[in-house]
Amino acid sequence: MLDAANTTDTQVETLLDINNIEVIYNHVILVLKGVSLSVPKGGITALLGGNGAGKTTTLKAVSNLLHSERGEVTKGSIYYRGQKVQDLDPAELVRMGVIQVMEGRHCFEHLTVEENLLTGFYTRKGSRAEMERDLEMVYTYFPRLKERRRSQAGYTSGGEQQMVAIGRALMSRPETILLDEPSMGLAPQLVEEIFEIVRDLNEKEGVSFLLAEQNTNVALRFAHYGYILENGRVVMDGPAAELRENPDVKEFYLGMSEEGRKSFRDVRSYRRRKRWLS
Amino acid sequence: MFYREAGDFKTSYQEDSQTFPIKFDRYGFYVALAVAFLIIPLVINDYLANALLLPFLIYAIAAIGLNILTGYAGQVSLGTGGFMAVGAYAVYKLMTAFPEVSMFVHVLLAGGITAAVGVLFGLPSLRIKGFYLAVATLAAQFFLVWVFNRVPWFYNYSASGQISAPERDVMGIIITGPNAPAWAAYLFCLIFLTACALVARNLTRGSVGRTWMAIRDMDIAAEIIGVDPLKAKLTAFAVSSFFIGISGALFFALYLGAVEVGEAFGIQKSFLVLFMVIIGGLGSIFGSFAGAAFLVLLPVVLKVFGADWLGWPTDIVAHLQLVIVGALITMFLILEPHGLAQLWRVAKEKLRLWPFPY
Amino acid sequence: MLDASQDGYITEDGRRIGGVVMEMKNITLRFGGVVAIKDISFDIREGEIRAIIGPNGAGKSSMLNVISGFYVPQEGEIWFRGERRPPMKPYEVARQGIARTFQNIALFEGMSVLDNVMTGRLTHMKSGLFQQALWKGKAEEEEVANREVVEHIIDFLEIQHIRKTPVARLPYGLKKRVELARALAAEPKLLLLDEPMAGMNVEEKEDMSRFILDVNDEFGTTIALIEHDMGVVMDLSDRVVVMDYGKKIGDGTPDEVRNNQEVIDAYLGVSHD
Amino acid sequence: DLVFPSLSYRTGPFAAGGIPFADGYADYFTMLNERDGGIGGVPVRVIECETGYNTEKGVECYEATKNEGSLLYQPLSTGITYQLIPKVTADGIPLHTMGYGRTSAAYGKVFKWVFNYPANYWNGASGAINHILELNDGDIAGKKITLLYHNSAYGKEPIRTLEELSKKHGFELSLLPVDSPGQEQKSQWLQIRRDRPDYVLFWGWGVMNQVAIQEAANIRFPMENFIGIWWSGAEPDVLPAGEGAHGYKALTFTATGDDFPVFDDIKKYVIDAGKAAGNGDKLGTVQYNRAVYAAMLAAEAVRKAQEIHGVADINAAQMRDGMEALVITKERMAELGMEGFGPTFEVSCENHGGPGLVGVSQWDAKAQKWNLISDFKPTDGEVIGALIEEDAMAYAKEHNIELRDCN
Amino acid sequence: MPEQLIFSIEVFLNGLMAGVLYSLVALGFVLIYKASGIFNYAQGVMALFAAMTLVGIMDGQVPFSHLINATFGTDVHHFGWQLPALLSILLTAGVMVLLAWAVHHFVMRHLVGQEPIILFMATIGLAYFLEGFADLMWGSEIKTLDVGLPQGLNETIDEVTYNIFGYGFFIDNLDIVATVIAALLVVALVLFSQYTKHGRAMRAVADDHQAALSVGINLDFIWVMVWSVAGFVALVAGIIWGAKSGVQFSLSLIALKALPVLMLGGFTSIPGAIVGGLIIGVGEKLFEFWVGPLVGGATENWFAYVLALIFLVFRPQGLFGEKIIERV
Ligand SMILES: Nc1ncnc2c1ncn2[C@@H]1O[C@H](COP(=O)(O)OP(=O)(O)OP(=O)(O)O)[C@@H](O)[C@H]1O
Ligand SMILES: Nc1ncnc2c1ncn2[C@@H]1O[C@H](COP(=O)(O)OP(=O)(O)OP(=O)(O)O)[C@@H](O)[C@H]1O
Ligand SMILES: CC(C)C[C@H](N)C(=O)O
Ligand SMILES: [Mg+2]
Ligand SMILES: [Mg+2]
Repeated sequence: MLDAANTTDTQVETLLDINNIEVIYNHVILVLKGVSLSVPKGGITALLGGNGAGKTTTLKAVSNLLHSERGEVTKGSIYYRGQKVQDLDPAELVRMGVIQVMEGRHCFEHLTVEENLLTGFYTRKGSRAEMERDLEMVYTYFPRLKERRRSQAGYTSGGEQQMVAIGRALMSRPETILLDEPSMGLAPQLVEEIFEIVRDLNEKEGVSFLLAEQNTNVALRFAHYGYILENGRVVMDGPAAELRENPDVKEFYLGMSEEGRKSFRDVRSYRRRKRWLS
Repeated sequence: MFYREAGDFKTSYQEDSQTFPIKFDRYGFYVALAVAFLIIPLVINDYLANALLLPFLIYAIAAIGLNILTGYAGQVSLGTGGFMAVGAYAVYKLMTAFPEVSMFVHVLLAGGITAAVGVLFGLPSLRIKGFYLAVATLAAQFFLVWVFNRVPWFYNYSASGQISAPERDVMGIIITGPNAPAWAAYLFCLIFLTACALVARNLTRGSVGRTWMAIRDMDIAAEIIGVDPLKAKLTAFAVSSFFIGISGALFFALYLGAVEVGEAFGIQKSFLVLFMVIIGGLGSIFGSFAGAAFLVLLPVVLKVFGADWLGWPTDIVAHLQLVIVGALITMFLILEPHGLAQLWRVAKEKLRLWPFPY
Repeated sequence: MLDASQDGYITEDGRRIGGVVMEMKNITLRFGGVVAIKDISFDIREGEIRAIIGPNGAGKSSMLNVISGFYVPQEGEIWFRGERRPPMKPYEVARQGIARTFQNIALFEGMSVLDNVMTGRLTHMKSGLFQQALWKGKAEEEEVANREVVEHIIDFLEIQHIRKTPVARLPYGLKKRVELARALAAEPKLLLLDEPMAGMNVEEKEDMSRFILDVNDEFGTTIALIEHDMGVVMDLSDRVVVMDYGKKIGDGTPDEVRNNQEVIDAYLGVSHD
Repeated sequence: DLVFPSLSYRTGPFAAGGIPFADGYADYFTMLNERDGGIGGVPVRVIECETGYNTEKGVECYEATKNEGSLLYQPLSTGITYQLIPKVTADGIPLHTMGYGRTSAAYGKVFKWVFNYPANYWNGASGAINHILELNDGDIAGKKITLLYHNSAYGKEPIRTLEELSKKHGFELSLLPVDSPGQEQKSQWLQIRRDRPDYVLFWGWGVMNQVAIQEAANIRFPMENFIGIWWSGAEPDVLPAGEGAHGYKALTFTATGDDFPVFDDIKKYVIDAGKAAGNGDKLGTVQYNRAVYAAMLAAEAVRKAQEIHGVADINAAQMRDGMEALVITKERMAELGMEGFGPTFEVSCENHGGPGLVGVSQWDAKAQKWNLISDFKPTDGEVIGALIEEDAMAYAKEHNIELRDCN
Repeated sequence: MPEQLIFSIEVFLNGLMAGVLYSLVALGFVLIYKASGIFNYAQGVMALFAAMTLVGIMDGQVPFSHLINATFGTDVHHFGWQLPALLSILLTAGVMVLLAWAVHHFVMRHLVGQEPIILFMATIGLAYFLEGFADLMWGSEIKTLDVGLPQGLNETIDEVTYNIFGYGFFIDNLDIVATVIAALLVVALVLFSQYTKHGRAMRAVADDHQAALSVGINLDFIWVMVWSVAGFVALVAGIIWGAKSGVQFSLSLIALKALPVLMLGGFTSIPGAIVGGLIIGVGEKLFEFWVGPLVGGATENWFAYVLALIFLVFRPQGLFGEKIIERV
């Protein structure tokens, strides 16, 4: 839908705009130290960074799920379509078209796969027929789920649960999906599969994505634009293609050295970690 | 900076695992001990002892006991009242059967007997978990109370089924019965409390404590890395019941002096002690003290304030007291679900950072 | 296939791999109607790094659970160090010298890093309840002695700075490392790792790989590992078992497996190199 | 002033009985203050302390009030009584447990500071049996009598006497405990249906009373064969069962109704003056009246003490002497505006329990009032006396108490 | 037919009826537990509060009159009206919704995501509060509740069984009414939770708060709804128990009767609450009837718990509870 090249184009409408936010957990733990980023309409924006960099926290700050974890946005602002969304509750955001797929899948274990999907329809006013139609739509993207529609989600495999989580989000007919680590714990071919579906959704349904990923390799292959987060700060950003070529990114996030990918066996001594900021 | 731990270096692992690794805390502890053992006995009177201090000391022992089971080993129990009853009846039988033996021995034995009973009722914990276990311990609660009410042997065939504590002494100093001086009863309980707290602290900082916490935090993983769940849970039940038995024995013999089992050791008691543990802080020995102090003091303070100072009718005060205690409890849980102990920890953390936030 | 003679083989980088430590024979595991493992046999040799791969739901974790005694297979035999293992409780298995990490981190969230790692030493601590209650004699000595071992591991995994931090507050990657530390603290003969690198970035994976190799090198620990990152699997492991839908579809050196068409179809999608 | 702590319970499971009693107790003293300026010119001060019928709170109340110059405790709970007996003995403050508490406390040689006149639970048990004997012309051999009781110290008190009496009179006694609070009594009443006892004796308190009477009505147990102790025979117990409760009997040691001059005074000086302790609507009900009676006995003991010691503002020890010398005559009752309200009796050094005269009252559902159907009659002193002595001596032995010399 | 058998049948039937009453209380627990993982100990006190409010409204009592009189020296007690039962019940239901909202807004909302035991303790705190509050509001005297439910021996059953067995069975009319009401309530609740959008959302919330939030389920709404429904169930329980034993403090203790029922049936199962109630009702009555006299009686308090305990040893999640998914 959107070309990686013209993400910088100012023509494109900005959906989500995060300005210099600070997030504190439990009144004492400062996690985000001023993060700014924006998500254009129709794009796949990747949020990259190591463990604990603050990716999940950023997504939760947007979807307003921080509260239930005793977290708080203490500075900065978040706009969606020009509207300030910090004080809305998550349900209102879903109604505005922003939905989060949480890290670690979070299915409703005791509900069946289909019931899980139907919960995604909760905020919609639509009719029964519409609901059936959307359900079919999800099943066409994830045929595997159709086979397992009657089984309890708690007993499905990791990949299937990831599909349920994404499918459930689709049921709300979102404009933007905040996708948190979809590849975690999935087998390589499933990772490809899920990302293909993400691309499909982006291209065919016009869904915008803000994608948090560890798996930089895959993420940069599918995203249009990327931000790299470290220690609660954005340390680098740029179109995905450019990031892929950046030597630092190559070394630290893609595991490549000048001679191409090097073996994990050959990393003989722990490298002094190089940090842009810390 | 008022509270410091920086610059307080340890040079050996012994030092690092001691009870109060931080100097400031250690001195605080010595001061508290000195006040408790040397100063309070001089100023104590009947009211202080019977309305505040004895219940505080005794409940603190029970709270430590329950905290071991619930806070450290993660097994929620609502059977505390029943186990206290075991301690009370055990000490009663011992006191009346062997009047010449020292009360120290009786109370310890009562703890031991309770531990055995505790282990018995702890057996289902192998299969039953979480809330189901909590409710299952109620079976112990109700069954034990019924047994003590039902079997005349336990109350020495007295007409009413009540038991009352005869006068007994420790090295010539009377500590039970109405003629026991307040300071003697107080010191007797204090010694037990101090010993219990130290034992609890020793157990929880070593490998036994770690098996308990491992079971609490994730029992499956604990078993897979080598914790025998049977042993871990049963030792927790045993140690916990041992303390609770001691507290039950003291509760009967030193504090109330006469006891009717359903009334004194009913389900309300189980809740009360659980409250102390939770308000104080699960998994914290200091919390057990704080929780016991809070819940012993609060009603008395409210009553003195409402009825004696404001002169309100007693029923309104009693109702208001329920309202306030209920509200305070929920408020506490909302403000700090991890209890007074956590509040204290956070305060220390803030002090340590002060004046630089974050 | 490698020469799987009775007394092992020499790897490409010159490590000596010994005889069979653990052998699974015809294991079948069912949950109600679901067959999680179907008649699988394979072995693990002394000192080797053995990978288990396969699509999600293939039964890999279940296999580790069988090895660590958490699941009891309906059929099959388990041979450990030349003896057939009778049915055992998980903690008995742990005491035989098998330690592991978990797919979804299973740390004790309420405890500090140090205490978590110390729990790994439980199988080595013997002092009784009474000694501990009084904190006298054996209890204290033991605590100190084991603490030294643990500190060594903490140094080794570079987690000194978070020693006293409650694990609940740690970021994911560090948690994984603490879990490894806990498993290492047991000084196991066989170490089972379930997706040790899931959710890590390359840099962290490199570190983790380093640790795993060093454990293997320094302590001679035999390692069985489940991992989805093919780069890691191919680089680290000596031999690989591939599972799909509970069945074994491949077993051999990384190169053999990587070129096995069935494995490519079921798991890799494209051939990785 | 003269301090009377009132350990009351206006909350908790037994508030229904606790409230009217606390009201009556306080109102009588208020009336004395208003009308006579106190007793012997010294004003009375009532300190109310809420126990909720809970023993721990009872102890706390006792400790909190005992240094206020308290003259007398009436905890209105057998449970609290047991805690207080040793304490008052040590502190030298008298305890009056009127119609409840430890029965053997009547043995003054052992229980110097405890009084339970004018009647106790064993008198109650015997009184009930006497009533049944009367109904059956003195022969109840082979009759089945069931005791339905609150499963606590209180409910268990009569068992010992009933066992003795069943030996003596040859009736068959069966025991049916009900656990506190006693809202569920279905099984017990089904058992009664099966066993068809001739009489059911009843020791209940709180909600248990009401439920028992309702259940008895439900299974159509003949109400006139259902006899409760005095704590199980008040208006809130019978009213809910409506017509069904008609004919239910309860023992009593006080008269019923508000047809006594003393109540006019209370109305005039207290309730109409807006000085009532409660709503003022309990006057004339069974428990209120009984509390007035208790307060009256206390006031009389004060007078006696003032007389003996020649001081107006007496202390607790003097109060005790007054209680031990208490004489309630017909004339005195009439002077107090309570003629025939309770039995006449004398207290002595040996006997702290009074004569144990017990009457029977019956509920008239149509008129919604209790009627006294049998006068205050003596009970089986022979059996009871022996039991009391036995139990008291056992207590004395267990607690190393030396018998007082009463001569 | 042998007499003993007939007695047993009678006890059995009465046990069933008693069981239904337990179930009614247990239902309220299940609802809240299912939707929020909160083990609501206050359910019993809610029944007390509901019943007291109902009586208060019916009799036109001035709320907080005692407090008002004590502070202002006034002497108000009654408005002097007597409202019809049905209207009063509706008004009380309204009050219960208000209560649900308040409980959620002031307490539970702030505790989202805490451990179950913390939530449990919070509800005990709530129980204390509510008990004191109810007493302040309506006074702690015992009150009679009469909304016109029939009570006492059912003549028809008595007669019919007399003709068949030569012994008339005793079945309380009130129990029959309670059974019918409970049955209706259960059917309605099951339909609601399985087949409606909000029912599904409720179950989703039970599984995972965060995820429910993330799909846009308004937790506040769901919880207020659930507490309201539980409040309504409490009202029904309060009416029936209140008619049986008067409206007074001990009503709150019926919570303790519901706990073993829950254990047995499983905390999350509506049918479980019913079946658990029946098993316990019958079990404890038969046990008390036949074994009670041999061991001295008053066994009902513990029998239910011990029975439940034995069941749990074999089925740790209760009869109908959702299987505990244990994986590593
Ligand atoms: N509820 C919480 N309370 C306290 N600290 C928290 C909480 N949640 C996250 N943190 C801390 O905030 C930091 C950032 O966490 P976050 O989950 O946003 O990282 P992430 O980039 O998503 O990492 P990962 O790749 O591991 O998911 C971490 O240090 C983490 O420990
Ligand atoms: N305790 C259990 N009860 C029922 N079914 C189970 C249980 N544990 C595992 N299974 C089933 O067994 C199969 C294998 O699961 P397993 O967790 O071993 O897969 P895996 O290979 O580790 O997958 P992943 O890579 O996603 O972790 C799955 O279908 C799973 O649903
Ligand atoms: C009014 C009472 C004193 C009766 C009470 N049940 C008792 O404890 O004896
Ligand atoms: Mg994350
Ligand atoms: Mg797995």
